[in-house]
Formats: sequence, structure tokens, C-alpha cells
Amino acid sequence: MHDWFPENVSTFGGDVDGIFWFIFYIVTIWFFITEGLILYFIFRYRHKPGRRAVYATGNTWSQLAWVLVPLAIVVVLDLMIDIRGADVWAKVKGQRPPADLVVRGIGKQFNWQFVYPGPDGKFDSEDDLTTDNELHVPVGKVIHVMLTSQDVIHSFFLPHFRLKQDAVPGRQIPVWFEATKIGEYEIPCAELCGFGHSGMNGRVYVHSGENYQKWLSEKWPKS
Amino acid sequence: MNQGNVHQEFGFVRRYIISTDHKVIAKQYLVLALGWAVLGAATAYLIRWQIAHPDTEAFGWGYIEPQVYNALVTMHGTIMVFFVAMPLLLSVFGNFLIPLMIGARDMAFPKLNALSFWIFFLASAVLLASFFIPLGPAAAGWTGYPPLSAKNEYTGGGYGTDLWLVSLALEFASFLLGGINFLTTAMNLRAPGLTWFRLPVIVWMQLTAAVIFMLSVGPLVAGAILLLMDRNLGTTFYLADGGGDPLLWQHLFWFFGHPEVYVLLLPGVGIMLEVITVFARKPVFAYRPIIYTTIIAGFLSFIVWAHHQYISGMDPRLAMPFSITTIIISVPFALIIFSIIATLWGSSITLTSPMLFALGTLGVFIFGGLTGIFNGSAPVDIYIHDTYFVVAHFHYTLFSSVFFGGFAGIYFWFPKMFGRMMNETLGKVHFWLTFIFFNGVFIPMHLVGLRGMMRRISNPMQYEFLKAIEPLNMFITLMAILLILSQLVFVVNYFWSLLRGKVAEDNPWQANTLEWTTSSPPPHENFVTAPAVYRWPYDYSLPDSTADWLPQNRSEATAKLVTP
Amino acid sequence: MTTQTAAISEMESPVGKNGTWWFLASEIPIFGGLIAAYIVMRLGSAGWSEASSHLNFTVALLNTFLLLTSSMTIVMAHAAVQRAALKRAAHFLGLTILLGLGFLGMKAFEYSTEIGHGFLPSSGIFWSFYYGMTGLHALHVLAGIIVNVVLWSQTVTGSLAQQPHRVELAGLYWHLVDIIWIFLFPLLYLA
Amino acid sequence: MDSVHERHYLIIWLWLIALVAVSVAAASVLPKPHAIVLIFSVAIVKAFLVAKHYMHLKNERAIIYAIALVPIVFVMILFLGLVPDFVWHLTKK
Repeated sequence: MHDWFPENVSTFGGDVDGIFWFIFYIVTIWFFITEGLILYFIFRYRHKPGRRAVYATGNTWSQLAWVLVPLAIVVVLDLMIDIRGADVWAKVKGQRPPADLVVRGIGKQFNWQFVYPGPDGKFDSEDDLTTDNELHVPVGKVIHVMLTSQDVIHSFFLPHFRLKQDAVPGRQIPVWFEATKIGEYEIPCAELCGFGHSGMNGRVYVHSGENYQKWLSEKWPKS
Repeated sequence: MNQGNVHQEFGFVRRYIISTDHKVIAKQYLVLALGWAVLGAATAYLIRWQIAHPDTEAFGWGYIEPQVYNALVTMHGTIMVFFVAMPLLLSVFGNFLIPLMIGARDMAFPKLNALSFWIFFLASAVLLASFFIPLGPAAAGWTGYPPLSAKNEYTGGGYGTDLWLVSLALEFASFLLGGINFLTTAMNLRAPGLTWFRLPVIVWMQLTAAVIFMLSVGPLVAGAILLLMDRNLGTTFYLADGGGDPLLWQHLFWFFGHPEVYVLLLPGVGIMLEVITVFARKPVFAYRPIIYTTIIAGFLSFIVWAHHQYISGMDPRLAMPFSITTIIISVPFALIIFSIIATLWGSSITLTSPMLFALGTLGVFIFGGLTGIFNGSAPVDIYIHDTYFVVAHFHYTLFSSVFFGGFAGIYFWFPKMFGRMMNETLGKVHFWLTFIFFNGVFIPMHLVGLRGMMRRISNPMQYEFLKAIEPLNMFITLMAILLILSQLVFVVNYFWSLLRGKVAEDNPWQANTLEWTTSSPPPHENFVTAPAVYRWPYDYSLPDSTADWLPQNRSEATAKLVTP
Repeated sequence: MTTQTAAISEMESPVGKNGTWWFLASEIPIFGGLIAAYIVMRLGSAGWSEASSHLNFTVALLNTFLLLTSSMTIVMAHAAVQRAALKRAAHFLGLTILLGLGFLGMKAFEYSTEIGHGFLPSSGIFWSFYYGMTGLHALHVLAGIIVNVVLWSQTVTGSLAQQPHRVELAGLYWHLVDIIWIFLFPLLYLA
Repeated sequence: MDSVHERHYLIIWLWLIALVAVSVAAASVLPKPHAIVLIFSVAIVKAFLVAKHYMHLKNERAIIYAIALVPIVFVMILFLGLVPDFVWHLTKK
């Protein structure tokens, strides 16, 4: 059942999935209780000649309790979902741990562009490197991606990392992730962005520390 | 209220085309809404074909280019929400039922009512026209997010988006006037004795829907005007280069867009409730709490809108407050659902076709409500936002209200509308086919969404991580085609019953509300003698009365003795 | 004739008034949304005051005066028609129409000088909002004038005597348009 | 009775004109933040005068007040929802 999702390769992906399953168990129970009752009542209280329906209007508290008590349980469960959810939201989108690598991500019809600051660690300098649809990152490091867009709204989606964030023109929105597994994963665009929306797809290459250094030295041989 | 000319006969044009009779206007809406539903279904078919068999020639159409695919997605949403759901649930049932259920001769403003319809007709014509202009209709999604919708160079479209905006503006004007009419009618024209707390629940729900539509759509009307200016006058409301902000549209859109969900939901729930009480022969459980929670839910619907924008670039600190209000809105709806289940307890159920559809509404809506909890939770939404999980979720809620609820209403009030019964056997076949294939489409769609498949992509096979779900997508498409085809049963039943159906009695279901106390179909101006109301509409199986039903116009004196 | 509704309509407002108030209720969010967007966008970025200083304050002040006065004249028309002083009502309605036309004329003059100075709707976000808000408001003024002209013509034919409440309903709408201007004026010209 | 009405309407009109004068004066005399507070307070008072006296709200029943005020409440909610994204806008470039 747990392979409903793509494989999780980020540090917070498990938390997102965890809250999903938490809600899943709650609503599954409610689903069977409510639908079960409906089915049972339909069979149990089918019209039979000579038997009349009960005239119950729910106007007394003792009758209304049949509705209000389950309702109170719903309220409590709702709050539990929110309280657990708040922590996960804060972890993914609230505070970001300090970055080991900052990259700019720019959406444009129909590509993801990534800008590396280069060895000097500064953007908009000589040694910046721009890649098309390729994001190279080391495993186990905190990556910040500063998202923006050149034209329309795109959505930076890392399904394996349980991360999604719209890239909006005029705004620079930071997201972070930390990969836990070496590999090559996709970065589709999740927001309709024009006729090339389908197929707008980048790749994130998660390297081991060594391989990442090798990639760096290929790109910036001088330093 | 004109001079009591009940027997005055009009010519064909006055009677059916420019009529101001609310019943005729309701039927005009019905024809138009069902016509649009055919087109909505056609777009659904093409969308599903493309997803299951990307870049092959769709049967009956041909190759679907990406640009056309985006237009199809946009039109499917626009048509189904604004040109099927809204007219079917609000205009057809609101128009037909409100005056009849409150014992009025017509709407408070009959001419305004006709005007609403013709504005809606004009909106329909404008949207339809956009299919035939060069570069086709709007293709920026039914949500029309700028900058994509703000510049033709981004979509590759033409005037389609302008026509789309004009069409929506007209449609909003039409429904605003309609809502004013509903509210004034209910405030002023209720029969003597029909107090607010003797109104059928569906009237309350229609009125709540009218109010929340009326109070939420304004900012979007303004937003649509701004978008039209961006497109045609070079303004920069939504363009970051000129100091505007694309997020502004999203806030204005969803400030309307979320209350709109409840606008579409409440009338469907109302139909379900009326039908269930009649065929369960039992009063609705917790009548007043249901009405109060309906109003509370209407209010809450105004403070949840940003849950559509968790990952839109909105301030992340807004997410949790909106997540809390969103999940809390489950409480009023849970009360309504629990009350309906409690209504079923100890009842005496007859499974007619309207009852089957009403129970289908209930069962399906519960599923849709529960999956909404996932979407409402901000952290889960990070992953499932803009995936097919969301698509599956809102089809569960809206299909239940609009189609299961709508069909329940049509089967139930068809005798009152047209004076003939619909065929029961065909009705039941229609229900079971619809129910099975509907679930066949949308249960697997949740799984597709959880695999991460994004909305509005025309070809999932372009992605490695989606390759594995191809069989599932093909299955969904097959089910969708069968779902559409099984509606033919309804079409046959509808037309056959219209012409050859058994002639209906005045009150074939032995229901209590006022529309059943007049003839089927009701005469011009509805009631030969004006009804007076003595009781609430849910006196089914009252212990002391001989029959298990007691219409609202029966006085206390006759209640216990007379079989209605 | 309306026996069926007599019991309730005695307690409730007349149909027309309820309907009109609901109509006004649906208008409030249209301008409310626009104004809310304007305020937050203006608070969130600089340079709007500078753009605003190019507007013709004198014309707007005169327009404020015209519209406030027209609110007074239409309520006078209402008072007159209530006591069947049809001729007096006609005068006040005519005055209201003239004041409304004066407002639109001044607005047109204002637009044309601004466009002459090169300030188009596309000249920046302030100008976008300025033309959007005042334009939508001007359309409402125009609609109000049309309604008032219809009522005025009914004073000529005399049919208004049977429908005196129509002046009140038209007035309600006209006052709302006035109230909107009461806020647009400081928002655009004074702040 | 009607001349009383008409005189009442005229007095309200004079108040309105006087208030316009106040806000114009405030705009030219007071420092900006103070002027803005005063100007918008005056605008609210003017709107209130028109609504109460010219639109006859003072003679209306509660339901009409509700119809007029509820939309304003929702617009306020919308306004509050817009503030973080457009006034604070953490992420603006």
C-alpha cells in the first residue's frame, strides 16, 4: 500500500507522508462508519407493510446527542490534524535550515533554468553558471533554491522529495530540501504554463560528495 | 402579481420563449444546462482519450494538439461549473421550487427573472462563439491565472480569453439578478403561516447559496475587469514588470472560488434532503441545527479561500490559519451528514430512482468530503496540490452534488414539471450504471494523483515517474467513456417520459411540501386557491394521524382525522 | 388581489426595496474588492503619491461637489413625489440628471487632459488603478443617469404618480454611487 | 411635514459640503499621516450621513442593516487576507 507514492528521497518527505497516513487512517474509519451505517439502515429499515417510521425530529437534546457527540469527536480529530500538520508545514515551508548550497531556479516557457553562484559564492558575477533543466546537488546537504519566473507561473515540483512551490514572476520564493539518496529524479512543472506545459521537465542529479566535487571541478576547472 | 389572470392563454412565443413564468424559465434553464452538459461530457471524453492514448487520433475527433488540449481542459471546467452546475442547481431548481414551495404565484420580479435567463443565454452564446474563432477558446485553465491568461503570446491563443471573460461577466450578472430575485421572493411572498422555520430545508440552502454567491463574486467581477484591461488596454494589474502582482488575481478568484463550491454544494444537499425525507417517510432529523449550520458554513466559506494557494507563493504564515478554518468547515457539513444518517434510522425506505440518486449523493459526497481533509491540510497539500488527487476530490464533491443531486431532483420533480412520470426501471438502470462507472473513474484517479501525476498535462508518458500508471489511466478512460455512454439511458428515459410517460397525479410521492398541493404541472400562477400553511414540511409518520404524511396546508383540526 | 401575501408583506419591506438593497449588497464587494486591492498594493510599494500628484485635484473637488449635491436633489425628488408634487419631482430629477452629466463631462475633460499629458492606463500601476476604478464608477454614474432619465420621462407622462417608490429605489442606487465616490476621491486624489 | 423633510435633507447636504472642506483643508495643512487618518474618518462620516439620512437607513429594519453591513464585513475579511501578500510581501524581488 505504501508504494502509492513515489520513493521518498528527502529528509522531510517522511513527515509529509506521515501526516498523509495519519489523516488516511482517521478518514478511513469515518468512511466505514458512515457508509456502513447508511447501508445498514437501507437494508434494516426498508419499507414493510404495517411498520411505520419513527417520528424523531431531533428536537430534544437527548436525541440530538446522537449527532452532537460524533460531531465533538470530529472537532477533536480536526484539531489533532491541524496541530500535527502545523509542525510539518513549519518544517518544510516555515524555517529553512542554513544552506550548504544556494541555487537560483528560474521557470520559463518551457524550461527550468538553474543558476549556480560559482566558487565566489555570489550571484550576478563572472563565474555564474546557468544550466538548462539540470540541477546538480550533493547528497545530505541543505540546498536552497530561490525560485522565480521569467514569464508565467510555473510550479517547481519534486515528487520524490514531496516538495512543490510555484515560481511567480516578480517574486523570489526560497525553498529548501536535503536529499537522502543518490540518483536522478524529475522536476516536472505542476502549474499550467502554456502549450508546452506537458513535458516541461527538468532533472535533479543527486551526487555523492565526491562526484559532486568532480562535477564542480569540471564546470569550474580554474579554481 | 398581476390581475389574477390564471386562465389567460398566451401564444407559443409568449408561453415558451419570452415567458415570465418561473416554471417555464426553469425549463429553459434545464434545456440549456443539459445541452451544455453534452458539450462538457464531450470535452471530458477528449481529455481522457488524450491521457490514455497520448498523441493518437481520438475517435470521432482526430489528433489533439497540446494547445487544443489546454483549451479542452479550460472549457471542461468552465462549462461544467458555470454552464451546467450553476444553472442546473440554482436556476432550474431554485426557479422552479422557490415560488411553488413558498406558495407564491411567481417570483417577486418575473421580468427580471426572464432577463436573467436571457443574459445567461447571451453568456452561453459568447462562450460558444469562442469555440469557432481563430486560435480557439481560452486555454489558460478554468482558473485563468495571469500572466498566462493576461497575454496572448503566453497561451498562443487569441480573443478566446476575452470572450471567456466577457461570458463569465455576463453569467455573473445573470446569477446576481437571479439571486436578488430568489431572496426577495422568499422574504416577501411566503404564504400566510409559512414562517421562516417552516420552510423546506432546500429553500434555506438555495437562499444561503444565493447570498454567498452574491457576496463573493464582486471581487472577481472587479478582477475580471482588471484582467480584460490588462489584455486590451496595456494595464499591468497582474504583470510584475509594471508593478502589478499575479497573486492578486488568485486571491480575488479564490475569494469567490471557494464560496462557489458551497454555492454548488448546498442546493444539491438540499435536493438530497428533501428526497430522502419523502422516501424514508420520516421527518428530517435536527431541522433547525441543519439550517443554522448551513448559515455557519456559508459564513465559513468566506474565510477558507487561501487553501487553494498554499504553494502559490502566498505568505507561508497564512497557510496554517487557513488550514485550520478549512478543516473546521468539515464540522457543519459533518452535522448535516450525521443528521441525514440519523434521518435514515428507524425510517421506512422505498428505493425509487430519485431515492437511489439521493442516497448516491450522500454516499459519494461523504467520500469527497473526507478526501477534502487531505487537501485542506497544508503540509499534505504541498505534495498533492495540482495533482490528480485534487481532481478526483473535487469531482467526488461536485459530481455528487451536481449530477447525483441533480438527477435525484429531476427524477423527483419531473412529474411536477411536465405532468408525466419518468420510467422507474430505466431510472434504476441509469443510477446503477452511473454509480458504478463514476466510482470506476474517480477512485483510481486518487491513486494516479498520489503517484504525483500533475493536472492539465496532456501526456503523462513524457515523465519517467508516471510511466507505471499508464494502465490505470487507460482503465479510468474506459470507465469515463462508459460513464458518459450510460447517460444515454437518461436521455432516452427523459424524452420517452416526456412524450409517453404515465400521466402523473398531483402528488405521486405523497410528499408534504406545497408544490405537491397543486396540479401537475401547476397552472399559470401556480395555485388555483392560494394556500395557507399550518405546519412544517416534514410531518411524515406523525404518530396520531392515519396516513404517514401530512401536507403543509392541513390545519391542526383536520390533522388527526383526515387522510390527506 | 395579494391576499396570499398580505399577512407577511405587512411586516416586511416592500418587494422593490428589498430587491434593491440586495442589489446594492452585490455591488459593494465589486468596489470593495477593487478598493481593497488598491489599498494593499499602494501600501506595499512606493511611488504612488508622485503619480497621484499629476491628477487634477480641482476638477475632482468640483466633481465631489456635483455628486454630493445630486444626492441631495434626488432625495428631494423623492420627497416631492411622495406628496404627489410631480412637477417639483420632475425639476429635482432633471437637476439630478444634469449634475450627473456634469460629473461625467468633468470626468471626460479630466481623462482627456491626462491622456494629453501622456498618462495612459498603461503608464504604471497607479494609472491602471486610477482608470480602472474611476472608469467603473463612471459607468455606474451613467447607468444611474439612464435610470433617472426614464423616471423623469415618467413624470412627463404622469405614470410616475402611480409608482412613487421608484424614485426612492433609483435614489438608493444613486446614493451608493455617491458613497463610492466619497471613498474614491480621497483614495486617489488626497492620499 | 414634507417641508420638514426637505429642510432636513438640505442640512445634511450642508454638513456633507462642510466635511469635504474639512478633508481638503486637512490635506493641505496637516502632516501626511495625520491628514490621512482625518480624511478617511471624514469619508466614513460622510458615507454614514448619506446612508442614514438619504438612504433612510434610520427608518429601516434590522434585516436591511444586515444586507448592507454583511458585504462590508466580507470585504474587510478579503482586505485582511490580502495584507500579508501585498503589503508585507516577504518574497518580492
